[in-house]
Order: sequence, then structure tokens, then C-alpha cells
Amino acid sequence: MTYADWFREDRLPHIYCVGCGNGTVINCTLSAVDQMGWEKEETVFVSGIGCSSRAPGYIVTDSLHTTHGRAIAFATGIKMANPDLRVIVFTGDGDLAAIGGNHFIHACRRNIDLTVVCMNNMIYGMTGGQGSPTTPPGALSTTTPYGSGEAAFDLCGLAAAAGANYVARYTSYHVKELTRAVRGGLENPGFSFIEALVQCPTNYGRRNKFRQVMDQIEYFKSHALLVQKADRMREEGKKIPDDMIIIGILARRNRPALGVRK
Amino acid sequence: MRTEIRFSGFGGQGIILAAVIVGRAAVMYDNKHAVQTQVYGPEARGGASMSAVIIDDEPVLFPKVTSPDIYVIMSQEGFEKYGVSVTEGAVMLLDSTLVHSRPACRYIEIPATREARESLGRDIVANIIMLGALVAATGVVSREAIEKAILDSVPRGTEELNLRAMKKGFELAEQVKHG
Amino acid sequence: MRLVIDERRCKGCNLCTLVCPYRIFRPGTTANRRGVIVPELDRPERCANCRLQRLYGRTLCGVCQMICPDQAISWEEEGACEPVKVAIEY
Amino acid sequence: MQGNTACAEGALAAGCRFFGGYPITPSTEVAEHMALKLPKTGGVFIQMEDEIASIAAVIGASWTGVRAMTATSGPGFSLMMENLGFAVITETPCVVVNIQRGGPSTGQPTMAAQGDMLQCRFGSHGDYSVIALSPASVQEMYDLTAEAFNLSDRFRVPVFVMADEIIGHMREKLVVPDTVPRQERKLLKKGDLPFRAGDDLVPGFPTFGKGYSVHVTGLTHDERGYPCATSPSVHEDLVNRLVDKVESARDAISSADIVNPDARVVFISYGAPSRAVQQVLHDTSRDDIGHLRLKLVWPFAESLLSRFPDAETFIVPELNLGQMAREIQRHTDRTVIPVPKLGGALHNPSDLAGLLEEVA
Repeated sequence: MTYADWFREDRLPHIYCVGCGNGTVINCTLSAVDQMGWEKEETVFVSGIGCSSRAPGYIVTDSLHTTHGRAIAFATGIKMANPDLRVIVFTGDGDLAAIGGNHFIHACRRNIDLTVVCMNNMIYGMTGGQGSPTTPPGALSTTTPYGSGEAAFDLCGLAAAAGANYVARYTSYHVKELTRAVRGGLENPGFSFIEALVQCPTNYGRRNKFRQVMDQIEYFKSHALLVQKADRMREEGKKIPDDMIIIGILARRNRPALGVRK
Repeated sequence: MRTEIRFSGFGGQGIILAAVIVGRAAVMYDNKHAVQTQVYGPEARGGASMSAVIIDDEPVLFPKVTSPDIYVIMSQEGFEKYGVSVTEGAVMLLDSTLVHSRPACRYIEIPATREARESLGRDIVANIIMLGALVAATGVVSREAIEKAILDSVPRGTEELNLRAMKKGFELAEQVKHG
Repeated sequence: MRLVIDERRCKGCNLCTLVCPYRIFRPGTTANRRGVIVPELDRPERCANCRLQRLYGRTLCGVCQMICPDQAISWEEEGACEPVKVAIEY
Repeated sequence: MQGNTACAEGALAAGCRFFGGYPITPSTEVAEHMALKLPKTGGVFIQMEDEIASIAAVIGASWTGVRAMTATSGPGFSLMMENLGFAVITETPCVVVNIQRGGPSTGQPTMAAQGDMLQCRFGSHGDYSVIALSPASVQEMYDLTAEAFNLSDRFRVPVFVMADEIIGHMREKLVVPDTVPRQERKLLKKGDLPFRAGDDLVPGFPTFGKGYSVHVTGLTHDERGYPCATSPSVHEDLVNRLVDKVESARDAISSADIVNPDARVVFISYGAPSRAVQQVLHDTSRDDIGHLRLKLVWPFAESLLSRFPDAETFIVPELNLGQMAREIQRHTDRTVIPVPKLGGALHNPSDLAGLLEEVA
């Protein structure tokens, strides 16, 4: 079996725009799931609302496409009621960090055995490009026409501080690393959070100087800084530029977890 | 026959528990019907708390107390809030240690808190003394029933203390009756 | 093994042209029936996976397939060579 | 036993094995009792971060095949509305207990009301139909909660136990039956489309983890479960079926006590005010007074009104400004007199008796 066998062939091609990074993240996640050797019938995908949340509809397992922001709460019910199921949540930055922020931090606190993959495109894509809690300061969106004046959430820092067992960040450029990171999350008991920065050419890129699909990928490539290297730079007293994206496994621990398969 | 009993005191005296015990005695051991209700709310903590129980030979239809036949009042504030509106035909048992006013109906003074403190060494059982007195004075439930219901309801290890309190209540009411 | 781009799925983002270490993809020039300009292959036999997948029994590299957001890249078995009668004249 | 405790016991007897909740007066005792008892039955109690998460977790749990419930009150009920709509469109069985208190907003947390009767029927967006029960005694808190699970599994809709603070908090005698009737969820036949219904309009349930590979979405979906949100006919067919599966059964599932069907004046009540009406009928010497006590409030079975062929007047005491009276009015040309009551106290039987004298 390969990861391609996990797709609902009859629903492809999916609805994502040309060059959208979400499709890449689905590939990486399914590849990690496939590597785990899990059965389709023991695996459940859950999502909320937004571009990211359409992902489970293209996967041939049981899947629950729920309401905006609430995917983790629904997934909590599934996992607690049947810990034998492997539950993976697809979410986006708006879904997870704005309307669903409370569910996110409480799931981290409970350290419930879910793997949450967040496709962070730094914008509300499906509704046409409004600012989200991860829109970088200064970035343009339809609701921040003069540049975002708010600070952005560090989703990984939030997850780690709230108690998640496993936290990682990569981008849609880092396909091999992202696959390994998701796999690490699937292997680790407790709450695993993987943030995948993705390009949104339609609603983020073209407003923010990434004219071509490739431009944002090039940016991810050139601005990614492995966490180990960042730590070394800090030790050496070097300043890390604000626009660098710290990637890597940011937390891995084994605190007591809820809903772990017996 | 429908009998409505209203209990009032301050939070922590076991006002609600007292009503629950009487209801339990009636239903479980006297084969009658009963409904217990109470006033919920922040004012029930510290301020005047109130609970009520209705005992009937037939099923209790209307569950709320409208004009109590019997009052058990254990604090001055409870008297002022829930005891002043007594009707002439009612009877009131009051804890004479803590209630200074006297109602415009027949009343029985029971020094429950003083007795609880002095004879039994524990303030906390004043409500059980009042229950004993209530049963001895009015016969709303049988003595056997109230004893069993108290034993069902009190924390393990305090059964003997509570039974002594109940019997003290019987005695105090009888003294008033005969005195 | 032969690399194929599924024209029914490809939306023409050209990410494959960016990531392939052998540069076997290049942006296409003409739109297909769906109006998508699908990338073209440039000497795909240079792709390690095309040549060596059978030998190693697993996908090598495969970054183009993984990054393809539209699940349009895959490898398929090549048909066995047709025997061709060759007349050699002495 | 207290009403709220009896509710929890009824759920446990019905085989409820998942409770997700959030504390709110005056429903909290239901959650507390479930927290105490569920772990001993092998079930799961989880206190969620809010009511939105509570109903979400309940719906998620239900998809694994367990009987799941939550309990709440006014403000929490409002928060649940969006996800209740999700339960409706995804046809997820779940039981929601609402121990009603005075509103709007924080209102009267410790006082009784019946102000959420229309909200439970219409509170989420879009057209749909649900089932609501209304207990009038501690015994019914037990019996109707247990029955709610059967109705929910049978029709695959959220079923509401619309109690009130008076019934939830009062203590009276409860006779626990040896067993409660149990009607299991009909499972999907392997190979059938997951959202294609037969004559009963209720599709079989594709439990997660059993190899159905079902996609469940809150979007308008076709019979395969695939999103199909722009087709007018798919949406129309789906919503009509969701409504019809409940409404077409309203006579079959209706549940009410009927007293004196020959009466000229008939009280119609549900929940706590029923107790005041019962007292009036007990105390009166008149024999032309009837009583229709609804145990199942939604869907409202208007055929119940014709069980009183001689009735000239219906008197409807409610702890709100006439929410069900409005529904009754639209099904009859006879006089309907709402007796609204706000503030938390129950209708006094003597006041109702006085009204009776005025009416007839």
C-alpha cells in the first residue's frame, strides 16, 4: 500500500486553487499514516471549517467535517468514546487559533491522544482573504488593507506552553521533513501538534509580493531556520531576523496523556 | 391529608438536609408521599436558607408550599424572611437559642443550638434536635421512620451522635408538651 | 518505471519544476483541453526513481510527487518491450 | 431522589456511556451524578471547556456508536445551537437535557422557566425538526430521559429533555424499574449508501471504526455523504427528508396524559405547570374540566386536540409568555387562553381555579 491508496479517487481533483499548499500537506500526512501501517477502518479524520477542513473529504476513511473551530472538541468525543480509533485532525489557522482557540489550548492541557495538523496559510482563504490570528504584522489582507496592525500567534509556542506532548513546524516546501514530523506526532502518545506553513497564492501570495506560486515556496525555502541552528545562534549571541521561520521538532515529551489506546 | 412544612435558618445549619430527611422518612418508611423543594441561589449561602417538604397520603400534585402548616425556624433572619407570614392555624417550632421574635400562631420553643453545644458538644446536630422535636410535637412522621431516615442520611461514624440528638429533640418537645 | 503527469488532475502550478533535483520538469507551453498548461518532461530517464525504483523496491526521491498539491504525479510500469524482428543482412 | 439525579440515573439505565458537559445552574447535578457513576459502568465522563465543546464531544462520541448526552441550561443551551444543527444535518443521535431557568441572558439562574421551548425547536439556523420531551415529576425525569435515547437512536435526531428548575431540583419518590425498554440504533447495511433512507426516511447508521469509510459533513450532502452544496434539488430533498422523518411520525410517537375527554374547558400543560393543573382538577368539584398533559412536546401532534371533541376553550399555563400556546393556537379554531408566568414561581392552583371561574 502507498499513501496514494488513502485518497478517495472518485473525489479528485480537489477544490483547492492552483498552487495551494494544502494538497501537499495531505500527501505528507497520508504518507506518514501509511508508514505507520494503520488500517483504514481504525483511522478517523476530523476537521472544522475552511480550506484545510475539506481535506478529510478526499480521504477514504471514516471522517467528520464539523463546524467552524470545533474539530478538536468533536475529535475529543470520538477519541474518549473509542480510544482504539486513531484520530487525526486537519485544521487551519483561522479555525484553530481564532474561533477554536479555546478548544486548542484545552486539548493541549488535557494532552489528549490526537494528532492535529494545522495548515497555516496566514489568511482566511475560503472566505476570500481576511486577516487571521497568524497574519504577520504588516501583511495585507481584505480586512487589513493598510497592513496588519496586530501581532501574530506563535501556534507552536502556544501548543507547547499549553502542554502538548509533541510540537513541530515545517512548511509545504519541506515535504520529507514534514512527513517525518507528522509521523513523529502519530507515534507519540498524547497531543501532537504539527504546524505546516502553506502558500495561499490566491489570497495571501498575490497581495503580499508573492506574485507566482513559486515565490512563496522560495521564501519558505530561504527563510526556514532549523531549530537547532537557531538555538546555536542564540547561544552565540547572534540575532535571528524576525522574518525567519523556525522549523523542526520544537517539543517532544512524555507527559501523562488522555484517551491513549489501552 | 396534605401537610406542608417549611424549614428556615442560615446556610450551614443543615436546613435542606432536615427537609430531605423528613421527606425520606415519609416516603421510605411511613409509606406516604412527599415532595421536597428548596430555595436555590446565592442567598442560600450565609443568608436565610429555606427548604420545604410536603407530606400527603395521596400523591403530591402541586409541589410548592403555599401556606405551611408547620414551620421549623432556626435563625432570626430566617424568621423575618420566611416566618412572619404565618397563618393563625399553623404551628412553629423555633430554636429559642437563636430566634428572638415570636410568631402570631402557636409555637414551641426548643433551645436546640444550646443543647447541641452543651449536652452533645456539637453545634452541627442542632437541626437533628429540631427534627426530633418536630416529630415528637406534631407526629408528621413516625419516630421509627425518622430514626431510619436519619441513619440513612448522616455521615458514617456520626450515627450515634445524631440519634442522641434526635432523642434530645423528643425529650425537649415532650417537656414543652407536659410543662 | 515511467513518470506520468495526470492531466485530469494537474492544475499547472509548476511546483514540480522547482523541486526536482534532476530538472526533468519544465513549464509547459500549450494549454490542454481543460485549459491547463501542464508541465512538460525533459529527458525523464534522468530521474533516479524512474531508473532505480525497481532495483531498490521503494520510491527514491519522490519529492515531485509529494509536493504536487494535486496528486497528479505518479510512476507507472512500462510495458515490456515489443519483440521486433530485425533482419540483419550479411 | 432529586429530579436531576433521576435524570442521570435514567440515562445510565438506558445505556448512556458518554457524557460531555460544562457546569451551569440549575443543571449541574446531572453532570455531577454522571461524573460519579459513569466511570463505574465503563463509560466516559468529560468536563469540556464550554458548552460548544460539550455538544461537539457528544456528537463525536455518538459516531463511535455509544449513547451520549449532555445537560445544560439557558446560556449553555444557546451556545449549543450551532452544533445542534450539525447533529440534525449529519443525523447524529444525541440527548440534550435542558433544565430551564429564567432568561434572556444570565437572567434567573436559580429559578424555573420554560422559556426555551421555541429555541429547542427552532434555535439553530435552517429548517429542521427535532423531538422534545417534558417531564413533570422526578419519576418522569428518569423515564423520559431513558426514552429520549430510544427516540434519538430511532430517528437519528437530537432529542431534548426540556425540564425546568422546579422538576430538576425537587425531590420525590422514584420507583426504579428493573429494566427500561431499549430500541437500538439501526445500523447501515454494508454496501448501502450511507445517507440513502428507506421508507422510514431514516438511513442506517455507519458507526465509525467498522469499515464503512463514511464521510460525514455538515455541508449539504448527497446520499453518498459527499458535499453537494450548490445543487438546489439535493438540498431540498435532504432538508425535506430531515423534517419529514420526524414530522410524519408525530402521531405515532405522541405521548400525553388525557383526563376527561368530554370536557368543555381543557387545560393543556407540560412540565412543572402540569402539577398546578393537577391540583386544580383534584380540588375542583366540577366534572367539565379536562387536562391534556404533553409528555412529548415536539413535534406537536395536533391530533391530540381532537381527543377533546367538546372542548370550547383551551387554557395553557406556561412558565413563559405563551410559547406553546402559540403553537396550539395555529392548530385550532377554538379559544386558546395562554396563562403566561414569569419570575420563577409556579402558577398557583388557586389562581388557575379563579381563572376557570371567569372562563366558564
